[in-house]
Amino acid sequence: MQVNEYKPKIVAFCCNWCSYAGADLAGSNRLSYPAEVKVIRVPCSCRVNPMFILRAFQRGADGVILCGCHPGDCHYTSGNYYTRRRMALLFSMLDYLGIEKERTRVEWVSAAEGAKFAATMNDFVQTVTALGENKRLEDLRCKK
Amino acid sequence: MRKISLSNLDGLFAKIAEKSKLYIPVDDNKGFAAFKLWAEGVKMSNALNTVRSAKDFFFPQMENLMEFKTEGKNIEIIDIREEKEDFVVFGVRACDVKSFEILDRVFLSEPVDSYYASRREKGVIVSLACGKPAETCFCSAFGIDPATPAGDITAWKTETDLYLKANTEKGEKLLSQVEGLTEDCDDKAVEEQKKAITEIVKKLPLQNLPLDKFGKGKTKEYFDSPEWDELSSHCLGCGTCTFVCPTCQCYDVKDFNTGREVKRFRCWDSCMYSDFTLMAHGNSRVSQKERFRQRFMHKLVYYPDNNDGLFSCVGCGRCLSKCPISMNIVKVMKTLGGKENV
Amino acid sequence: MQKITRDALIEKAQTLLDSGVVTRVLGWKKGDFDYDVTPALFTDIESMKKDFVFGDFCGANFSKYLLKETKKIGVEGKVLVFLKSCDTYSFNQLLTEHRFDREKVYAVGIPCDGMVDVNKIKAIVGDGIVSIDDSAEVIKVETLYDGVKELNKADILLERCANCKSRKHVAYDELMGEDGEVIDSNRFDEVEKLEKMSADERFAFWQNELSRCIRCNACRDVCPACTCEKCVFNNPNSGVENKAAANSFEEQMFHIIRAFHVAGRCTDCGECSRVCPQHIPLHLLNRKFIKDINSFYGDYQAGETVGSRAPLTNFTKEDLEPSEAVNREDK
Amino acid sequence: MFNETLIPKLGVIIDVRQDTPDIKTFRVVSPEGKKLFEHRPGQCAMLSIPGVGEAMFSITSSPTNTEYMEFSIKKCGCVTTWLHQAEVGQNVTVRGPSGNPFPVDDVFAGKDLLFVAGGVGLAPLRSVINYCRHYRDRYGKIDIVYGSRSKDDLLDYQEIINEWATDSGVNVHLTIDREQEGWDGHVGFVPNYVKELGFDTNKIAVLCGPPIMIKFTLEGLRSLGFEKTQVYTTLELRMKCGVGKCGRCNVGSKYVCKDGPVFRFDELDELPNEY
Repeated sequence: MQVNEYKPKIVAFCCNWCSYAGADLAGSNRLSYPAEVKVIRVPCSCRVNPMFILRAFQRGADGVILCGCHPGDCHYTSGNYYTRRRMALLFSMLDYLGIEKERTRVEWVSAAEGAKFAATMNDFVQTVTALGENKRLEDLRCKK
Repeated sequence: MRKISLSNLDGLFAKIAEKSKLYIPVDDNKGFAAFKLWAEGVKMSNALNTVRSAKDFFFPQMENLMEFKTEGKNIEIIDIREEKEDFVVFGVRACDVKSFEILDRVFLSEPVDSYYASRREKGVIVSLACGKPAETCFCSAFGIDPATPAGDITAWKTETDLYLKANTEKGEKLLSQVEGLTEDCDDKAVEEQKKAITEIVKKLPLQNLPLDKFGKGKTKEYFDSPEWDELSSHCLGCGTCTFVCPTCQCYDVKDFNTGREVKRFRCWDSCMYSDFTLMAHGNSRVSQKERFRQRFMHKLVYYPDNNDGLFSCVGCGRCLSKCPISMNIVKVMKTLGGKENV
Repeated sequence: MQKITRDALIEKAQTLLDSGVVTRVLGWKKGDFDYDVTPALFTDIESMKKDFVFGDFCGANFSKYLLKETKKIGVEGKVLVFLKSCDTYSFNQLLTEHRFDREKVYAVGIPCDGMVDVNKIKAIVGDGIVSIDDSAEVIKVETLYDGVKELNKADILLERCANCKSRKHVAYDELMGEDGEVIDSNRFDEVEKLEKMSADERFAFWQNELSRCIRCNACRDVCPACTCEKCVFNNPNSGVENKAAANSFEEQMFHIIRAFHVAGRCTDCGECSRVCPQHIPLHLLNRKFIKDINSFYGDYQAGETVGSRAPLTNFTKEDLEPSEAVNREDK
Repeated sequence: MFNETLIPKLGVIIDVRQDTPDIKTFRVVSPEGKKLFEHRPGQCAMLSIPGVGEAMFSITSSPTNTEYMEFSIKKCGCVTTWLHQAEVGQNVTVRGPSGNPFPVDDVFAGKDLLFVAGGVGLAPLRSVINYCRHYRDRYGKIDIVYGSRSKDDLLDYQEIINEWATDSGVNVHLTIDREQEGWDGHVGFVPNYVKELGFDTNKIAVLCGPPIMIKFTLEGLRSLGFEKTQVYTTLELRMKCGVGKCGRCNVGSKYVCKDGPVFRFDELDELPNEY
């Protein structure tokens, strides 16, 4: 086994009403997911502005995942529908600029889906680990 | 005077690049020139001038000044200045060479700006005479001769050869470094080219600007001119003119927090921007008119006031071709100075 | 299509000024060179007769100027604006966003067969342009060094005109000449070409283009969709640099956010690419969004009608997932 | 390497005094506990907190103070808001001194002096006033007119009544804008008060305060017979470099940071009205 295994930095924006509770449930059910995932709680997935995602990459994230309520279940009725459109366009644009599309993801996780949260995070960390360090959207000033 | 065949230009560049970094104007994929680091295979552009000016070499668009580490109430100040490397800039036009003199008067006056000074000290300027000036050129209005640019070395390019003449000690040193490649020659071809350029310059449309109407002590005359309203009325407030201008030297000092330390950097700023003079309690230049006026008054009156009548414009024509709405210093001069003089 | 002449526009302006319908005219003013025109406001017909020009270099989109013009305090009456077909889309989009008072504007639609890019002329004939005669289809350019050269207008059109999307005017009080049609243009061809490249090639392409950016903000300031009173890039508290071309990250960030902010509202008027001093093909970013919007959510043309709901402020329950969006075969 | 003016010195806040509800006075020394640098009355310095920003402030302590420097700062923008929550022991960076001082040793010498200040405008004058008090025998009579919105907004109130007002030959005239309980002094705006007091014109006047106060006070002094050559003020504009290079604090061809901040009114007349 390699000693200095590469550990990616992952930022997970989680909506307060579903996904954050889902993460909580994953914790209380003792489902493990990698410690590299840093969860940021937002009132709604719709609160996440494209700048937040770019900013996370600037500050050294290797992958950014956005979790919200399932479409139709938004606490604010329709927030996540807007998220869905915005992120579809943003991710497509990032891909267009040649930035690896696997580094960004949107996943719908309800408060009851602790297992899905853990599985999603495990899968996402694995994907990003395979990609290696974020080089295309990095700000060298923020690197060591 | 020394000369070298154009076919051996790469050899000359390679020789210079042995000792120091060499920058030459290079065409991009769209045919616009920019100064790039020379390396084997990089070809010099034939364009008259680069889109950006050469001021970048001494006053880069962005540079880190110092760093701070903060911990609790403590601050540590880290001086990150380093000894700069020698470098050579090849193919600087007469207008841009003159712009260095204008920048020098700002940055090298007391207190000396060490960031600028250390680059200025290390740079060798090889200027190139303008064989084919463009219609937007008006350097000769400011007393600049495009046929004999200043610089450490002056170069002339003919159909077949490149002629080199050193003007300073730095230039002599560089010429002696490439002595084996060049041969001694007379200045017949150069004199011919100079004559030809002088003839062309006479035909350029913007040579007789009413410069005598501007300069020292004219603040009161123009500051409240009603013409500013119309001149500035469609200004977008972008920074294009400022950023392509070889003599614009205003800068901003800002902090960037990297998460580990704070980097204090400076970057070009534009007096055309609405936040240029913005303070917590308000802005002393409230509308685009005041900002627009500041830019041109600075070039034509304020700078000459503080610098023995020297104008802060070199007539490179970049703002003429780059302004999104085609508003520029020539139009300002003509409008304020009276069209009958042109 | 008949060519609109300068005289016809002056005559129209005179009629409208004399009858009191308008009190001022937004037009183009002659500069030092034949290709050099500045937007200007004329308040009387004499100054128009003296300085007004109209020709192949009048590419500027005047719809954004209406914001400032209609907000002037103490100025009575309407402003006359000449709108080319593409400008009318921006005009409608601004009305949709309630950016100016329609009652204070008198819009005259003018037919247009494409505007010319002086950079393309310079690339062919070189420097030292003495005069340009653009009165006919074949444009005659005289230079100091090369005598007179004849250029085909089709070869030197502005990018947005070469890929003109519509000759139809979607807003006007009055139309001069005949209206044109919406054109089935090839404007997405270049976007498709890029999409077909590998991610590495695309990345290299954009690095090369964006690295030239000098952060002058001209693309933002000229854009008729960028009308925020205070831009996010001008907000010191946002932590975004508005002028420091610090590194490739800042450049990418600026251009992604700029294009994203106008996504669904951009009418593809092409002003951003026209004014870029570094000739960055910014329209390729905007068109990517337009193309994606069309293929994900159905065809949508911003500014086609007043009051339409923009795709990003709208949704359906069946929208595709972001993961599907990036993995589509037909993208 | 050259000495670089853009690189600041390190300072430590050793005392914070709440003067008014929105003005605090900070006492700054070097980490060794010494005074950071010498200055002349009326000069300024750039204070900064890395990551927050850098801004120009008047040095309010007198040059005759050999131990420390003081800055009276009103909570107004980014940097000042941050400073207001700073505690004793906080490090700051200091750069300066910038600008030209008041001509205390030549023009002012031997003359009667009149200081007129409004609100936080006392801050730049305090160094001059204390300098003149220190060398009391070099100057004639000193009159100080100082006004603020209310009694609580009077800067350095304790120092004014305990020290300035008790000096011989120093007359302090305080005023507040509106009637207030516990205030038996003058009520009214500064410009009117200056006119009411009616000074003789054989003196030098120094003004500092909000632009509107300066405008009307100057008019008042003019009506009393003062010449513009007798009246000084100090300006402030947006500054970044503090050495006349970054190009933003100019009024016409003068830079406030380098050629100012002290101007005489006849000099200001020569400059365009853009400050």
